[in-house]
Order: sequence, then C-alpha cells, then structure tokens
Amino acid sequence: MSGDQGQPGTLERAVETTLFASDEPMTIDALAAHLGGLAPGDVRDALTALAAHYAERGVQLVERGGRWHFETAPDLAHLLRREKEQVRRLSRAATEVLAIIAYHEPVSRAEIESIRGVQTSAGTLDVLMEAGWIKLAGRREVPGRPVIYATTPAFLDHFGLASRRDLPGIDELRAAGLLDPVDEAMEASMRFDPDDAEDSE
Amino acid sequence: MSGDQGQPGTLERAVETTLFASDEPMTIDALAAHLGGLAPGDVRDALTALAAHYAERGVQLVERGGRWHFETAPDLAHLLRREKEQVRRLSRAATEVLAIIAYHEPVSRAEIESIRGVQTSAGTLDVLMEAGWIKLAGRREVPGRPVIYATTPAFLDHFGLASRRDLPGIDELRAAGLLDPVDEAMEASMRFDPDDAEDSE
Amino acid sequence: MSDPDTPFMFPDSAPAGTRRDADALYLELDGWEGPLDLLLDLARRQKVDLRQISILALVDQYLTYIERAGAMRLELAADYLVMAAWLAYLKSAMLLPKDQQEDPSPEELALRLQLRLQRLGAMREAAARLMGRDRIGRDVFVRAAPEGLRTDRKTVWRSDIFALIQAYGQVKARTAPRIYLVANRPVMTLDSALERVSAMLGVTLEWMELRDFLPPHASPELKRSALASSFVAALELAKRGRAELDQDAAFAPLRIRRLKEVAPV
Repeated sequence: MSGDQGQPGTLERAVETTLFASDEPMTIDALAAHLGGLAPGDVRDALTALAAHYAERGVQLVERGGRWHFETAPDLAHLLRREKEQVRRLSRAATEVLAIIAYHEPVSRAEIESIRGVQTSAGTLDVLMEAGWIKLAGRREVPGRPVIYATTPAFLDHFGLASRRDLPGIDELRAAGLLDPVDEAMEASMRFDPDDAEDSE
Repeated sequence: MSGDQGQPGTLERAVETTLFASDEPMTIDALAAHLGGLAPGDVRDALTALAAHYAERGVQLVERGGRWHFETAPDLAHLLRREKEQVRRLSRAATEVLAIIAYHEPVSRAEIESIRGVQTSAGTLDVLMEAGWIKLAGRREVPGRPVIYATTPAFLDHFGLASRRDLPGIDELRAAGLLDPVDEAMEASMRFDPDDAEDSE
Repeated sequence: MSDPDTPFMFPDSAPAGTRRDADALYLELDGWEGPLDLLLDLARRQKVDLRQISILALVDQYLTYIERAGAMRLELAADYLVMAAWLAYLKSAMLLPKDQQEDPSPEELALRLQLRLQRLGAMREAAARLMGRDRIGRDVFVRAAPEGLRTDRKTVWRSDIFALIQAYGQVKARTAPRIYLVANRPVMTLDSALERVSAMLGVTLEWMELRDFLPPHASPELKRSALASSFVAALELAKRGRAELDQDAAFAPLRIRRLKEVAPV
C-alpha cells in the first residue's frame, strides 16, 4: 500500500485504468474477473491503496454499496455545479417515500402509508422506480401477499452512501425505536410507565 | 511542480476535477474561463504539475491539439478489452468439409461439393478459416481459376496428427466400420411390408 | 396560537413566504399531505421535542384551524374532517375524570398519535438529510466520457480426430454408388382388371358387388391391388357407357351392373 509516493504497483495501475474507463461502478469481483481472474483480496488491497492516493485530490475513489467508482471531490462541487446540474427534483412526497423505504426496507405500500398518514399515489413509486433507486423486493408472506420495496445499489451510489449503515442518523433512529411500527412501540411503552414511554427502548 | 508527494494545490485540484467531469477536452483558455477568469499561465502550470503527477499512473493527462484531457494509459489498453472465449463444437457439416479438405487437399469448393454430394455454404468454410484449421492455398489453373483450400499446422496440432499421412486410409476406415451405410433403419423401411404397403415409398 | 417565525424544516412543502403568519395557513390547503401532515406541522410550532408536545394543545390548534377554514368556506377533504371528529372525541375523553374513561384510554390514544407524529417527523428529517447529501450529478460528478470496457466474444472451435474420420467415412458411404433392388410385388394391372370385369359383367344383368369380382384365393396384398384395379376398371367401363355403378353411402358396398342398351363395340 504505497499510495502517495513512488510508482504505483502494476495491479494498482490496472485497477485505476479499469475503473476510470468503466461507465459504471464495479464490484471487487467484477474487477477481479475483468482483470483476468485475480484474487479479490489483491484487488481490495489495490483499491485501498488507490483510495488513499486519491484522498486529497480533485477526483476521488469511493465505494458505494459494494461497488467502486471515481467521482469528483465533493468540496469542489461549486466548480462544476453551475452548468452541469442534471439531477431531477423530487416532489416532497417522493423524497419522504424514498426515505421511508431506505430506513425501513423492505416495506410494503401499506406500511409506507401508515407512516405518512396519507395515501401514496402510484406515480410516486413509479418515479422512484424509474430513477432506479427502488425495486420490487418480493412479497410479504401475510394475507394479501403485498408487494414490498427496497432500495437499489444505484440509490446508494447516487446519494454517496457506502452502505445502508451510512444512512444519516439511522443508528439513532433505530436506538430511539423510531423505525419500529407504532403498535410495537405502544406495546413496549404500555409495559412501562406510560408517562415515560418515550424513553423506553 | 510538487506533483507526486504531498497535497496537490488548490488550482491543481480544480483543474483535475474540471477535466475529469468534462465531456470533451478543454483548452487552457476554456479552463481558465471556467474556473472564474484565471491567468492562463497559472492554468498551464497546474496542467504541467498534473501531467507530471499522472505520468506513471494508470490514467494520464495529455494534450491533443491544444486541448487537454484525461485518458487511460496507452500501455494498459489491453485491459479495457477483455476477450471472452466461448468453446463450441464443430458442426457436422463443417466436420465433413474439414475431413474432405484434409483427405483431398488442395481442393476447391466445387470439388468439396462434388465429394459431399451437397452444397456447402460459404459460412462453413469461414468457420474453418476462423478456427485456423484451413487456409487458402492459391488457385487452380483451370477455367474460372477457383480458390483452393488446404489444412494448416494448427489443424494437425488440434487433431493430434504428426502429418496428414497419419489419417487412416479408406481400407482402415472400412475395417473400422466407418464406411457402413449410415441409416440402417432407413434401409429397413424400404423393404416391403404387406400390412403397411400403402406407406412404403 | 403559533409563532410566525417558526422555522420550517421542509423546504419543499410550500413556496417561501407563505407561512409568515398564521393566516397564511389557509392559503395552503394543498400544502399538507393529509391531516397527519398538518398535525405534525402544528406540533412543531409548539417548539418542543415531539416527545413533549401537549396533545391537548395540539387538538385545540387543529380544531381551530378546521373551524377557521370552514368559516372561510374552504372545502375540506373528508379525511381532515374525520380527523377533526376523532380529535374532538379524544379531547372530550381526556377531559373526563379518570374513572369515567373508556377503553382504550384517551392517554393511550394520545400516545399513539404522538408516536405516529414522531415517526413521520423522523422520516421527514431523514428525507431532508438524504436530499442534502452530495448527490451524483449535482454535487459530485462521474467521468463524463468514459472509454468504456469492452468484452469481445471469441469462439474457440473444438473437434477431435474421431469425429473427423467418422465424418469422412459417412461422406464416403453416402456418396458410394448404390444398387437399388425393386421388389417384385404381386399386383393386378389395370388391363387385366378391365378384361376380368368386362368378362364377368357379360354373365348377368343383375347388380353385383365389386368385391365379388376379386380373385377368391389371392394373397392379401394381391387382393388390395385387385380391388384398386377393379375399381378403376369399373369407372372406366361406366365412362364408356357399358356399365352403371351404385352405392348407398360413402364406403358402402359398390355395386355394378351391365347397361342394357349396350352398343355393340
């Protein structure tokens, strides 16, 4: 892991050029296979060295949901934003639904609606599907077998998340029981002093 | 030209990120304008430092006709094109044509067809050429000057033959039962069956 | 009832400036996605942690809002009114002495409402933080013109020596000169059938079945041939005007007899 000084190793250069040329993020396995069946461990070492090398530069190597790609350094956004903004604006409903799916996944439409207290129009889910951020994740084995939704690697990629554990505040929300259904929270709180229900975990 | 060690300068990072995100090569003037009206000389210095930094890496900063851009290192071009080998068994028709060429070489297509008793598609010969087992061996000095074909050393190699003389002769083929009529069943059906008389041909 | 300067955390919810004072609420009927949304907004105006909001005060705010909206003759969606009714019930229950309260207790209902508001509030905040991250295409950019990775498919052909000589043997066997033998099959020719049927027709003027014309001791295959030939012979004789044919139905016995006014041939 030489990183910053001296010549980069052969493998490091190979991974660098491959990720640079690829038009989509790549997993370690995809890199190893593309480079002719390397050991994934070696590829991981090269990625770590590369990420360190690029850490202070104007371009960075990042991992998003198990896939790696180069992107511009976030602190230089102001240099690029002006003419390049290409992100669609999401409605408030869509951002809320996306957050609910990300923090609760997999989750059914009924569960989304019970959190929001309002019906979700089909269009909202369609917009998120079309953006490639959510996907159908099977059916819940309860009466009616509702379809359930989950986020995709493209979601993690777009929002700069290495994994779902990086969702802002997810640990605090979970610790506070705010990701549990109301019924569960009610049960938990009724077992204790109702006046302190909100502090129970 | 700090280049390889230590932090890259602010301008160097700015140029790096701009060229990385740009969808086309940029001139020094375009870069200077994009970055808020810098002195072209400063931009040139930054480009020189960047080019030095990337010189040994898998990605390089190059100037082409006054425009700068990043591209993958030329010595690694082979990594961007991966060959995926797909093994396929030679078709029956192609095997027959190959055998005829091996036993009778050099032969023209018309001769192959007269030996096989069926027409031979051009694709069949193409496949054998692609496999590297046959080659053009000149033209026959008869009217029309047809192209003639012969086998290659790669053919001998693949089929484990030291030379064409190792191919079994007609008598050996007969002894091995390989000259027996193919379709016993079809022969049998030609015989008259009183109960099925109307089905016989 | 509410502080006009309450900061809002939901940038997308309404055009800036419309919430500067309480009256502005009425201009925003479409600004809330359902009553829970409105309740959360009102709760936030209490400027306390959602866990410490006064449900009673919240109920009052909501009912006041609905009343004022009604006074301005604004049409309210049914779910806002259902919520209003439910909150009015909750309020009255909470005002009752403990021993007269029903099950589930108003405290329980209030707690449930509070939990729901907390969850919605948490998700709204999470959504805002998510949207505030460095997003690809807005804050960070991937390479605009990547060279791309290519996978070339190459076919490797495979065969073996046995397949090769077997194929050659088959070509040779297939194209070797062949001698064809045609079996001598017992048949009755059309000519002999014509002769035979004509002769038998001469015997009588009665209807006769065609089958009776067949040679009685023939082998089965000769019988088939004879039947076919005799049938064609019968048709030929009918065509020449020397006989007539009769059949009751398809596949019924075919009968034949000599025509009386037969012209001498």
